[in-house]
Amino acid sequence: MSEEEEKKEFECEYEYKELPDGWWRELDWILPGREEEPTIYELFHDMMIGSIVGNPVSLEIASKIVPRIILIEVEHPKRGVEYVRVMINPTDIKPGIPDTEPDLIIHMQYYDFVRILMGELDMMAPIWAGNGWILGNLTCGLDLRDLLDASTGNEINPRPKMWPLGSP
Amino acid sequence: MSEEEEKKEFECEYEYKELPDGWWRELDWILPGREEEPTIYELFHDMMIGSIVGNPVSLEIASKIVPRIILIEVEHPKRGVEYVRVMINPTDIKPGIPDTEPDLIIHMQYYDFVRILMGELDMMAPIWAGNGWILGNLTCGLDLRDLLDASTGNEINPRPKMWPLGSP
Amino acid sequence: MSNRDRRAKESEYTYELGKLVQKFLPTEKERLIYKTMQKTFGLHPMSNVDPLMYKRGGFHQKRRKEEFFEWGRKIARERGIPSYNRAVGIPLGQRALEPYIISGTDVIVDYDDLHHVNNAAMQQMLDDIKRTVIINLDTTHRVLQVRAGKEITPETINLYLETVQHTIAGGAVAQEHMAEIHPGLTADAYCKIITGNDEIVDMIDRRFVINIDKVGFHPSRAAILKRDIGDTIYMVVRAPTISVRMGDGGVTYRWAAMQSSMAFISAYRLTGESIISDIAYAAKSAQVIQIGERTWYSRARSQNEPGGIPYGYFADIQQCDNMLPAEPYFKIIGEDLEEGRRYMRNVAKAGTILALMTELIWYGFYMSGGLGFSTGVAAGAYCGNVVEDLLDNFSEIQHVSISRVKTVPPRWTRIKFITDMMIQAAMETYEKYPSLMEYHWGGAHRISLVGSLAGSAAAMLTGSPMIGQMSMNYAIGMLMKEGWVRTGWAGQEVQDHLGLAYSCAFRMEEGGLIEFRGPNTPYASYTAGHSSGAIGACLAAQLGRGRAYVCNPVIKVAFADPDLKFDFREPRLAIAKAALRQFMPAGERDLIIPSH
Amino acid sequence: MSNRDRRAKESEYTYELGKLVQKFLPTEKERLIYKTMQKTFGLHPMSNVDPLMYKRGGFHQKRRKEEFFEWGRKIARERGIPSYNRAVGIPLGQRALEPYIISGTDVIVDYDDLHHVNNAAMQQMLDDIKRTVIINLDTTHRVLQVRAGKEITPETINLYLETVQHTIAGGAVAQEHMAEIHPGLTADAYCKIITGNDEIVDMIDRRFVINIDKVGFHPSRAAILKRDIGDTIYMVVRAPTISVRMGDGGVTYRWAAMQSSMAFISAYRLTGESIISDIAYAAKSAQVIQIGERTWYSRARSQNEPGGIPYGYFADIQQCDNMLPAEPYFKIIGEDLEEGRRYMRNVAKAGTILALMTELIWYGFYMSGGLGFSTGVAAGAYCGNVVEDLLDNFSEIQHVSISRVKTVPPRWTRIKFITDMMIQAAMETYEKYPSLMEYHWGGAHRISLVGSLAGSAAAMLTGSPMIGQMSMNYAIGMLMKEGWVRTGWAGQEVQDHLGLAYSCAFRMEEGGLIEFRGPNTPYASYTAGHSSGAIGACLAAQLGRGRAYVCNPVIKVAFADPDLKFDFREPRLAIAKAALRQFMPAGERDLIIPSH
Repeated sequence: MSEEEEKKEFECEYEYKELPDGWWRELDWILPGREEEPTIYELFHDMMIGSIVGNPVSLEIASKIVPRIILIEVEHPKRGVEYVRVMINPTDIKPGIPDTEPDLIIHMQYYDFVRILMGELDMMAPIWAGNGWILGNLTCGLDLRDLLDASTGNEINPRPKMWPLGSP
Repeated sequence: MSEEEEKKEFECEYEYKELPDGWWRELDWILPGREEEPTIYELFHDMMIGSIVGNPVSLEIASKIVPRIILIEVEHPKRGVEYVRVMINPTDIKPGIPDTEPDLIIHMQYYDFVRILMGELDMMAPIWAGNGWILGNLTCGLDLRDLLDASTGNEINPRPKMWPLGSP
Repeated sequence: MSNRDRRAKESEYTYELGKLVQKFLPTEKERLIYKTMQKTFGLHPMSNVDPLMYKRGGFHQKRRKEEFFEWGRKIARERGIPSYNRAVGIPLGQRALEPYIISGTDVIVDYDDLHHVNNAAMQQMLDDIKRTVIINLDTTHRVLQVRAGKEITPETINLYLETVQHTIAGGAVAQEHMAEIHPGLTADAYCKIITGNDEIVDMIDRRFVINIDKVGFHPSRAAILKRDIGDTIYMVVRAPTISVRMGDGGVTYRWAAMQSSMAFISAYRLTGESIISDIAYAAKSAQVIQIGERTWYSRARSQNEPGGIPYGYFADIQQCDNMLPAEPYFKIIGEDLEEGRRYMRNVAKAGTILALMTELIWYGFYMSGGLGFSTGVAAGAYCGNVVEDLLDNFSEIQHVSISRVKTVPPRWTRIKFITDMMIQAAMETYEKYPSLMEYHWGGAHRISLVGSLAGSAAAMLTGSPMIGQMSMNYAIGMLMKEGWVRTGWAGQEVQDHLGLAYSCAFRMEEGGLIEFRGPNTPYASYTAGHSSGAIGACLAAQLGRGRAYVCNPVIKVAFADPDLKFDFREPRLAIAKAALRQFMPAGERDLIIPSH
Repeated sequence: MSNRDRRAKESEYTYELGKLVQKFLPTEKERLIYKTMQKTFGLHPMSNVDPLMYKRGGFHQKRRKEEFFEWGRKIARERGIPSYNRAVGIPLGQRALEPYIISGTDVIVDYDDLHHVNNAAMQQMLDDIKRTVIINLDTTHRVLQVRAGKEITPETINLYLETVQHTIAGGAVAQEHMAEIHPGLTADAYCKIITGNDEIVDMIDRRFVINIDKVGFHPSRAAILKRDIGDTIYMVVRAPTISVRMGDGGVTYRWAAMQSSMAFISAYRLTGESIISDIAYAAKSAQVIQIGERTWYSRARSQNEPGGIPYGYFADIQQCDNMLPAEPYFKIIGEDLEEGRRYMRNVAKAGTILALMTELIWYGFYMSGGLGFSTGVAAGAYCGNVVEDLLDNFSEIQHVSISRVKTVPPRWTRIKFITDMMIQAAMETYEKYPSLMEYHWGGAHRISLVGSLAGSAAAMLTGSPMIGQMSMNYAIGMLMKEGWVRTGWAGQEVQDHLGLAYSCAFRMEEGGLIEFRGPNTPYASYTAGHSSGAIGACLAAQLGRGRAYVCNPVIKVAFADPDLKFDFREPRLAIAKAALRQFMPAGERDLIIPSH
């Protein structure tokens, strides 16, 4: 491999992009009647009810997961930072930051996260690209990712042996 | 041995002393008629004739010795420096410095040298004591010393094997 | 759900891994660690209790200890001074004196067999490195042409090479007055040519060449090595093992200089002191590659001793990756987990050499006098399949994480989360397996192991040794200062390690490339276990970039030489063989001493 | 007699020693040199021609060369790479490959048997030095009393000493997790106590003591040694030979520190890291006597390697003078030539160790890679009875010169003439014996030999090593720059030696005592052959003063230990034995390698 080819190998392929107005109306799991672009809380809330809960694979995964608090922070280009806190099992979704230390914090651009929920972008892509970060107990991240993969109909990655599904 | 004893071990025992006026009249090998204290040339000349030549041991030694020029420099407390140049075989004694490089130079106090010729002082004593020096082919020195020892009736030191008598 | 409810559930955050893990036993049972720990201790590897404690038979449970006991008595009888004596000190063997499984093999050995003084292969590994020096012949050839008006032809080069085999073994060529060495004592001494030019290779007597195409490199690697070495002719000198055993590594380049100069004088019929001076200078100093530099004064050691070997050279000395295609790991692990694992396993295998050379030999033996503690730290790298298990899992984590992304940029901010993930996985493994905790009984074991693996994994993904180093520093800082061991042995040992806050500061490297640093770098943490991690990062970064060597293609080729006594491609096999007392080293003196 | 006559006779000044000496054949025939050279060359030792030249049978004239030839072929066959090969280089053996008579013995050996790689005793001599370190126990005992509240009794000291025999051999005492060493590999490792206090000696198990009264010192020396060591308790540590063969001398003090600290922890049941730290510090660093310091950067070597050993320590390591009464040599030589000769002969015997350690091992092997040249330079010191012959004669010269005087003050101006005398005698000997010139075929041989002897002789007369050093510098400068070799190998080798004009300048010593200088002193001449002269001066000065040690009484006693593998009292016998392949060294690995 030439040196130029090698260099190219490491160039970034992720690209940030915003979505056209009304994008949420195209998604079947968004609760009907959302006039405005949903907040991150609304978005996650709708996905949980409209997509995850109705999916038997997701449900099975969720049932095995131990209680963990995940805080998702997103930056919206106009509305600024929004928070949603999530507990998968037992299910609990609330806006704002939790009053106890979360197990995992995921920080991203609003539209990146939307595209992840839409199954258009892998959850890792913006992270690898440096346009976001993850902090804390990564197992929760794997749990969440499996859940999202199941709900968007993507194939679920086999879990590394050292982290059996739902393990701490 | 205590440290003090050790220290003493290395203290100097040689002592310089001048001789009383007329000392030369007591010596049987000084040519008769010397009114004044002999110069070093006169002294050596007289010893050669009056002592060495008449002594069979000296003669035997002298006959084995290869030609070498020895320059003797003495410092007289009143007369200053005097020189005598000596060749033992063939015998040749002259005042002053030679016109060619001597094999050996012996530098001493006049009275020390006299005392050596008298057999009262070992030729090495003033040298060890730092009141004189020797420079050059030391074999000639051994030869000369043997000669003087023989003439004063002292025992001749056996010659180290590596220097057979008369060898260069 | 009220806040009160939620809080109640959050209390479950405090969990007990030991209990929890019982739920996942079927999964755990498939792990290498499970199997190895079970074999090692003969017990359920997650048990917190050893029911055989105090009933294991004391030191008699191990053949080696019994042998030592007998010998101790015999020696005391013969010399009249007591020697090894089990009557002093604490009694051994109330706990299990666990056997050691050499990773990736079925060989089970006693722990004592892995002590460097008891293991001839480890000694030969060290000696083979110490006795190697590489001389560039181009300069000398130019001096011969310009200064002495000699023609350089394939014939003269071959004559020279034949002559230098004689001189390097201690034979005289130019003067009758030289004492010669019994060639049986130096049968491992020789010189060989390395060049990237196929024509030159064809012209030189094949016995004197390390042919890059024929010493086991993957063709894609061989091509890179040949391209980068080019037309230059290097000569690898192997001084006899006995010379470095009598003296030290600093003898080697002097030995090489003297004996190769004499061969030049003889082969080219040189006379005239000024020409010989020039030849000697060219052969001795101009473009000579020593394996190790002198270490700084407080640890003063000569050239070619392990403390002065740059990390990049260590990474090139090991040859475990030679058959891997020169493809970036990132690409491979995304596409093919099994192939990715093969890369990881070869890094693990290489770790055997890296850990032995730095942790056991340099820190343990040279710097600390060899108590027998660092035997364990180093063994962590090549025994019990622990590294294999963790790296297999890291491969999986990586495969999962990047299978749907196209890039892993070498930025700390992007790699940190996956490092976190790997550290956490490793820490949890220790927590789940009390037997593994017993197996890696020192904090330094665990910290260095996890740190090294995190560093290698990060470097492999990004192709950047600096990212690897940061990842390792972060992992160690995290484990030590925030995790397990703020104090205690491991905590004290690493008191000079970077604090977590500084783990990614560029300042610590002083702008130096990690490849050119070494155990000799004064400002770096020199705790046992940290050097092999840094080397692992360099090596992993090479695989990450899909290159054929880390730092120096000539070093890489020099140690691919199949005539070396120690096999740098299969270090574990050599170590295992030596543990079974079946490894024959060089440098023995039987020919000049009474039969015994 | 006219001037003309005299001039004619002066032309006889130009003489030919070769011819002249025929006159004195009966005397010459009594010299040791005559006999040895005759035996060595099988010819009249003063012959200028070798009628057997080209008819001596080439390399076949020596059994060793034939053996090497066979082995070279065997190795080439077995490994497929040529090895030792008499087909390259100049043909050997057209001249005499002369046998070497070990001075003071009847043993005749081949030159090659004196190559350090072929001679196991030389290796053991080096290893025995490298593996020794001395720890003062007083500090540690105080720490134990004050910091740990422990009582120190004869019982605890004996328990400690029993324990440390176990740890020093590689046994574990405080932790189960330590790998242990096969005691058969370390059977030469032990620790022993040195003290000047008879009561302490009586209380300690005699197996653990080097009893100054019982290891062969003349009672007058033993008394001085005991007085000067006093009540202090030192522990001599002998790390196993295999440890310095695997690593280097720098391993020794770390080995000693680690293993002795573990023994303290065990014997005194210590816990608590801060106390253990203090103990470790006391055992490792406080009042530890290393045999050698680190060498400076351009020659970087660790502690306990030969380059860093002070001259005074070398002089104390040799034990050839132990049975001489502690009487000033000046007194003895004046009174009794034979007894004076005995002193000189013991200095000559000591020279074996000094020349081997500095010229062969340090300059030849460590610094130059061991071509086989310095074998000859060192052999000059202990072969062919040359030193003996010259020193016998020097004794005579001294006896003659001072038999009627009472004092030899240590002043250069007073000692110069006798130095002149000795230089001249030695130069003339070479001139008279073409065979000796052939035997000491290099300028460096002759210069270093004459320089050393002149230095020793002067120091012995005066008791001043500085005078000895001046005398040596003067002799070397005289021989080289004014006498034989302004150019040529020896001339070039000594290009950095002091010019004659500076030979007595105090500046060159920088005010440093010669005893504390060493081959490591940057500003000193470091040419082959000059170090052993400086050491000889230190040793001779000790005899000149009638003392019992040169620099350090503890070093002196430590190497009088009869359990050492190499006999520092009879070095020539050990070397000769090894040349005959009858010397069994320590550090062999047979127990852990296949039978071979």
